[in-house]
Amino acid sequence: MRLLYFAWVREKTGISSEEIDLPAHIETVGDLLRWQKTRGEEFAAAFEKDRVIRAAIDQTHARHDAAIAGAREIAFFPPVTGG
Amino acid sequence: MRLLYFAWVREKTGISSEEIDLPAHIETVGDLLRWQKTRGEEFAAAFEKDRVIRAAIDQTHARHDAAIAGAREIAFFPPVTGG
Amino acid sequence: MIRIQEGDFDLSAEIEALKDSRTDIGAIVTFTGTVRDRGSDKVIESMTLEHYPGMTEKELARIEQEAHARWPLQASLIIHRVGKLLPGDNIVLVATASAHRHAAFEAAAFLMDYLKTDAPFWKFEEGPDGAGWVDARETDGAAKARWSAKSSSKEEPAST
Amino acid sequence: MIRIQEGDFDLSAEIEALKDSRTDIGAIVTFTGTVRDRGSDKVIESMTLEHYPGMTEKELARIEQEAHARWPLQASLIIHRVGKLLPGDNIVLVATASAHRHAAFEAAAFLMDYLKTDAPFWKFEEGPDGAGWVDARETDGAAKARWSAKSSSKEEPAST
Repeated sequence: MRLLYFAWVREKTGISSEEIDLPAHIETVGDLLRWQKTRGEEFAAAFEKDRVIRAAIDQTHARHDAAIAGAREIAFFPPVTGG
Repeated sequence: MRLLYFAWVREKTGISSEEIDLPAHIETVGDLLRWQKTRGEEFAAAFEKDRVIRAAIDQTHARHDAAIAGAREIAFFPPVTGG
Repeated sequence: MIRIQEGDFDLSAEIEALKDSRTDIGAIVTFTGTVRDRGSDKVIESMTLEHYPGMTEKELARIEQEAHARWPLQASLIIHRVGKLLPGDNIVLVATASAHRHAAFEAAAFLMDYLKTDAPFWKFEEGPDGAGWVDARETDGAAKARWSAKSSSKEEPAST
Repeated sequence: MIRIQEGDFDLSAEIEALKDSRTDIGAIVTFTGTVRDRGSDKVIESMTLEHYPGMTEKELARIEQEAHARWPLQASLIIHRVGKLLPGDNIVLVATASAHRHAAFEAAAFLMDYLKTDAPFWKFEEGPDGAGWVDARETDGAAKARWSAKSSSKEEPAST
């Protein structure tokens, strides 16, 4: 699966994207957010405020309780500030 | 006093402006509208639908019950349609 | 700023002049009204705009002042053309600049609603089915009236 | 129509292209968002716009489609710049064309409100007091929410 990071989530993780095989127990966006915190210092810092972090599954906004089964691309980012 | 006419009021009266001394009994815009109807065929036609005709005293919108004392310029026109 | 003119206007040039190199503006809204090739039931070949010189400027200035009193605007512009126009031609430009987008949007809509009911312009249309003065629409009166009932966005939280 | 680009845009040229020589348009509303030289409490020297390529286009297309479903629009345009911008620079252009002015006004405001909450753009500001990512505003969520409570102008009587 492809994971993407934007804005301060990207800055804190130190990477903008990665290809990764997720542990089988991860079923929802929320599970994935919690798992991210366990991936070392940078990821712990990036996902500390996991409540404010938004996610998109295959380029569509997804809630934290959304199932990730079948997803090819999941992105994490702060609330948007364009316009 | 100067009287001005615009749009179809102008077309029907056949004049765009005139300098005129009003009879002393004319005190309001409404009085003036009623008097206009007595000024021959063209004016009778122009002011037939006097309810829809709008007036301005010295370039400010005025109601039919507005007093005309002291006015230098009174204009008559249909509801506006700009923009 | 107010202008009555026969000639056309250029949107980019007008907005550049409105901004005047300022860097504290966050939002610019423009409304451009154009001549449509048909009215409610007939084809329109040309439209002629008549106005009341003197009163027009006075009314537009009053309306613009009222908008500035209601919303925190940094600049505004009203240009209205007069004379003979063809379908597709520009008739009117209203532009508002503010730090915040809702103020700019509301003020521009307000200016148009008031202009439509208060500014002394009259449209004469010509087409294959004849010619005549455009009737005023009751909906324009209703559009203006909504600004009396509704409060301005001045009290709302700031948002660009 | 949707465009994401680094370069600037020209308002007149974009609106001419949007009109595409049509003569059935009566009202064109544009919103231009520009970089302000200060945030709530600090001076801004530059702003860098990051976005999510692919999702951005998808979200903007969805928002535009929603606007066309709600209002009788003849054309619409969203241009959003990315990369490094300076105070006074254009950030975003939203334009709507309709036969009627209220549809054009409401649709443009709707597009901006949805863009502000749904389109994946992020602003990074730099200035003498430091640099940082711009925080999202709660008021933007409220601005979007008003379109759920409010009915569109589609049912209102026609008015140019």
